[in-house]
Amino acid sequence: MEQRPFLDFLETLGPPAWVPEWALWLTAAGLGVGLITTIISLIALFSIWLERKVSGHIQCRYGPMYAGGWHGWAQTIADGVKLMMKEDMIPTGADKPLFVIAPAIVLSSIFGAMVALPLSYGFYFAQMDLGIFMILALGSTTTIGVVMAGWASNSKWSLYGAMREAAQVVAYEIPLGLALLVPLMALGTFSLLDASHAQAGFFGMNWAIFQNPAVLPAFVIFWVAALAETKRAPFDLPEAESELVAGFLTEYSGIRWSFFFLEEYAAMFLMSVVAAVFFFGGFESPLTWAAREAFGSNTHIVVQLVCFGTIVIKGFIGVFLMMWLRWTLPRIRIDQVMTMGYKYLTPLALACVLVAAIWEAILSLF
Amino acid sequence: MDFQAIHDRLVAIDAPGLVRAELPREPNKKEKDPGRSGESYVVVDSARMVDFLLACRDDERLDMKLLVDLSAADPAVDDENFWVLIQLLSIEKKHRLSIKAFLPKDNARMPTATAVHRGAQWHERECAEMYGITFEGHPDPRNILLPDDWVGHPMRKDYEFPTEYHGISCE
Amino acid sequence: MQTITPTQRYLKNVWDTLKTTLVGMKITGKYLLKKPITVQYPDERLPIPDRYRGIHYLEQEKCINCLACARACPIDCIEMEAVRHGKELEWVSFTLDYQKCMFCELCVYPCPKDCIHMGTEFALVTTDRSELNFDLLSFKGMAREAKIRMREADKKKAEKEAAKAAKAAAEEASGDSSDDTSDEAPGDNSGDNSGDAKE
Amino acid sequence: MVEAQKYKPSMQLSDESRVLPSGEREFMLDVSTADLEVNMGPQHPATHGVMRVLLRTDGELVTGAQPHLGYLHRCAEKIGENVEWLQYLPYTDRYDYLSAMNNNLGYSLAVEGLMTGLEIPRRATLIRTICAELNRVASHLIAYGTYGLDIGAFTPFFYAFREREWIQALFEKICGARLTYSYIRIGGVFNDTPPGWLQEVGHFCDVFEDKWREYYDLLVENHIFVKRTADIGVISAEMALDFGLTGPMLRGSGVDFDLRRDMPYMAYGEISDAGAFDIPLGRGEKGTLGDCWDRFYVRVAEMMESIKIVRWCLDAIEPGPVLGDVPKVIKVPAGEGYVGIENPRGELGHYVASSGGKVALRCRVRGPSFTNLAVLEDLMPGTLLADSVAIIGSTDIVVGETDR
Repeated sequence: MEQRPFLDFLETLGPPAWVPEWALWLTAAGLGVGLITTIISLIALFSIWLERKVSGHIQCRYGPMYAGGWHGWAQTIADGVKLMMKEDMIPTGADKPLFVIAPAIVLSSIFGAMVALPLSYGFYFAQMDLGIFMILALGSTTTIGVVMAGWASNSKWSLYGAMREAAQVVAYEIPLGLALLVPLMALGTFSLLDASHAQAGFFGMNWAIFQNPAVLPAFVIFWVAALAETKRAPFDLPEAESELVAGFLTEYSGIRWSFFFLEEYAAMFLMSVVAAVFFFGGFESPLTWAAREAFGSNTHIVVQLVCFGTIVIKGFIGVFLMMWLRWTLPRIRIDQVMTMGYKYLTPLALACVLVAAIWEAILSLF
Repeated sequence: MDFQAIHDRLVAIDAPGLVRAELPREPNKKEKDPGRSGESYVVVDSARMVDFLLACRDDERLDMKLLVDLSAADPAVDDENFWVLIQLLSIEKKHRLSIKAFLPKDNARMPTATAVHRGAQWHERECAEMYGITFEGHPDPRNILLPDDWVGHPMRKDYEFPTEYHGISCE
Repeated sequence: MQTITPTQRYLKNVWDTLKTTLVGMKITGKYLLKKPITVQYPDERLPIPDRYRGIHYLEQEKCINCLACARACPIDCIEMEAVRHGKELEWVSFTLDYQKCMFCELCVYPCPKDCIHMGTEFALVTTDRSELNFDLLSFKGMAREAKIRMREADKKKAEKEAAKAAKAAAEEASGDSSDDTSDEAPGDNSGDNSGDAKE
Repeated sequence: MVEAQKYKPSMQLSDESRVLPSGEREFMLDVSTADLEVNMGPQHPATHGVMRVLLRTDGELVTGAQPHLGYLHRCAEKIGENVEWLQYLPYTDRYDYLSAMNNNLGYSLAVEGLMTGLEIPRRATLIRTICAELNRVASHLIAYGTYGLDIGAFTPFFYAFREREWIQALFEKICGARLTYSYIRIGGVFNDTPPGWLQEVGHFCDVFEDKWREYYDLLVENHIFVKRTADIGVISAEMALDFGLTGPMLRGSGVDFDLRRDMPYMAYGEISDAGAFDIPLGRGEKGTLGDCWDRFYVRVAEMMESIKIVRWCLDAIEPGPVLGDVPKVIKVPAGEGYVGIENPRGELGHYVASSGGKVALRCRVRGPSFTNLAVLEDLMPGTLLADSVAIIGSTDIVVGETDR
């Protein structure tokens, strides 16, 4: 099957014959990019609003209440407009080209990682057999942007933040990858779509977490590593505001600063979706199962919508969990981050991989 | 120990530099003596203050290991002396001692107590900048609260307030 | 105390981290579902207690211009001016500089007539610093004329004093140079006359 | 003449090996590095005000620290020599603005010590005690919250402020101000309690005990928090005495000394004899004795002891006058005296000298934060950057008081 949903979509519209094929390709690409940007922006907008409300209610206060009317739903939009209107400031001593490029690199890498994200069974940007590799690789490219930002700012605090980010991400790539190996073994695929298929089963509940005893501890390890990857508390050392003022963000303001913010929330969502796909059934849920039973096919529009809804809800449950953790825990020190990554998570992840492999081997005997 | 017992002990160990004890007294209206209320203190020779503090710290019955406060006072413009005021405290024996030393204004120098109580270091720095008292042998004799280029010693009674600071008017 | 082996410590660390994290999440999660305790300030306000120390208010008719409050003020932010017509008091100004005032309430207690109080109003928002120099008088329509009359009264007083001084000087000495000031004083309309008279 | 310093700095740095706080050795690489000087402050989230700490760092490792003070110097002592006795009272609110009641109390006690024949009514003494202890709770709540903030936990800060807000509302009812109370005055307190106030304080005590448990579970026992603070910034008992530390800093090092019990003023002797409160001490439970966790634990535990004292006072309080026989313009007889009281941060000393007039001759304020901060210079070298924040937080300074 040819995997080019956007092109197929354009062809179903029946374009006139004089339109060259490359124009169709470009339009399809533009559609994809536009859609992905919109989705990321909407996710980030909602996540930021959600974060403010969650933190507010955890802390016995309301959070934003005025902008837009109902519980300040338009607060993030108002903030976004404000950030865009702000004066574009670049410090005198900064390395200007790097300073300008850094937020773009950060944002584009997370956009790139999003490409591998399926939205439902029949609707995806690209069907990749090695989709999870793509996500991990591009997701950690943000580090380059962050280090660039820290260096270019010409501020000591920024440099500290950048160095911390580099050390942290390098340390946590290993347990992240190892922990993901466990469900990969259970599901037997690297592709996010296939992983979802593999968890269909009875009642839509044949999730990886129920398939293998090592997946649950692997999920905990993955989750901790994902927090570190996305720079969320308790691993927000790169921007630890009580220590480094604002870390690599110190010298940024306005729209460039908001790019970093956008990236953070997009990365949170991305990691949550990856967790949902590989540990908690992807598009599969009792509802998906019921819809599939009712309409008989995975490509029916209602089933696709249910799938899309399921993955988004699962993603936001993960995002909410990250927020809950953030507003509960204190921050870890940098040497403890290293200790935790290398001494705790990596060996434990290896143990999980071992257990999972043995389990799979035993299963394959029968 | 109460003040009398402390003083007796100080006399008994022949504490270096001990001059006399000052007790509160009732005002005498006939002699126009205003009296003195408040608490008792000992007067110590400023030149031998360090030895006195050391004696207080190391004597097992006095055991004054904690220097609570070290400051100075300028009683009046026409007074010849500064007062140097030290408060000692014993954690174990739970008693206090106030010490006062007179320091001539024209030669306000005394040895530093830093070697006996490290805690005296900042107090002495503050004292030095505010009154212009030199603590000889102080390991870090910079200003602590005032800027480095401050002119004058603000807590002296004859201090004249500056009219400007770095071109900023203070009026 | 038995010693802990490294393995035990390793596992204990893992266990403690997970356990205390969950305990913390339980507490924060509990509050997540509760109603917030804050109030939406401009819409709803908490009641202000009676003793609140806000912007002063003055019972002008009671005040006798005794300056007790001004004397009690640690930072001298109270200034008052009034003309006395026998028993009647005509107010010119009673200003309180809220740039300086630290709301310590020390001005309230020395008042012999119990006429200055701390109010419950606290919002001091202006776009101009000079507006913070409040006039506490509730009716000040007469202020300008009162000021003129006060000037006149002062002038008369100064003239009288100058004349007296001149007379005294004339009586005392042979009368050489002390007449200068008494000559100038009546003709001078501007500025503070009492100050001139003293020269 | 004088013997050398008795204690050794807790950590000695040499070029061969740098000792990390947890005792792990850092590998030395064949890379030549230079130390980086960083200004932490005057505007920095962790300096609790306008204070500057000049840090010399080697990567994340702090090799030297030098506090610079004076950004908030407001000449409190000089003002004390220029205004009348009562007029100085509002200024005492402003050096340690988080425990203004205690400052008022210290100054009032110092001046009352000179005024012979002035009797403080018992009701006034008990109201003073209640206010001082509630203020201690409020101040420790700030210490709890901001320390959590320093370590990176936001939420405890808001929980602490929630209860502190209640205390402030109580103070607002009794004296009309939320932060700068000027309530405890020479000769007693200014106003009697408004009706129902004491019952509300009792209610607060009941509620606070439940909330305190949450504070404890949320932060004090949290494993990440323990790991961040245990074994960090260890002050031995000997070092604490040498530096003249007082209050929770001293007790965190295991020295059992509290002015309220050991040199009682006001009604504390009575309360202490009744066994109504204990003095929490650092015991080195989670790490070394005298580390940041111990100091923090002492503060948190002290809140409950303060609540016990408040309860005792609520039981003992009876109607009566609240202000002694004080003239409107106070004249203090000639004399001088030093009074130290247990402030939330340590011993707040007021040395007051009078020449018999309306104005003080000398009004010395011994701020505990000032003395407690001096220990930073010795504590910081050898720690990580994040630890230095933890150490500054554990001293619980109020910059208004270090600079006065």
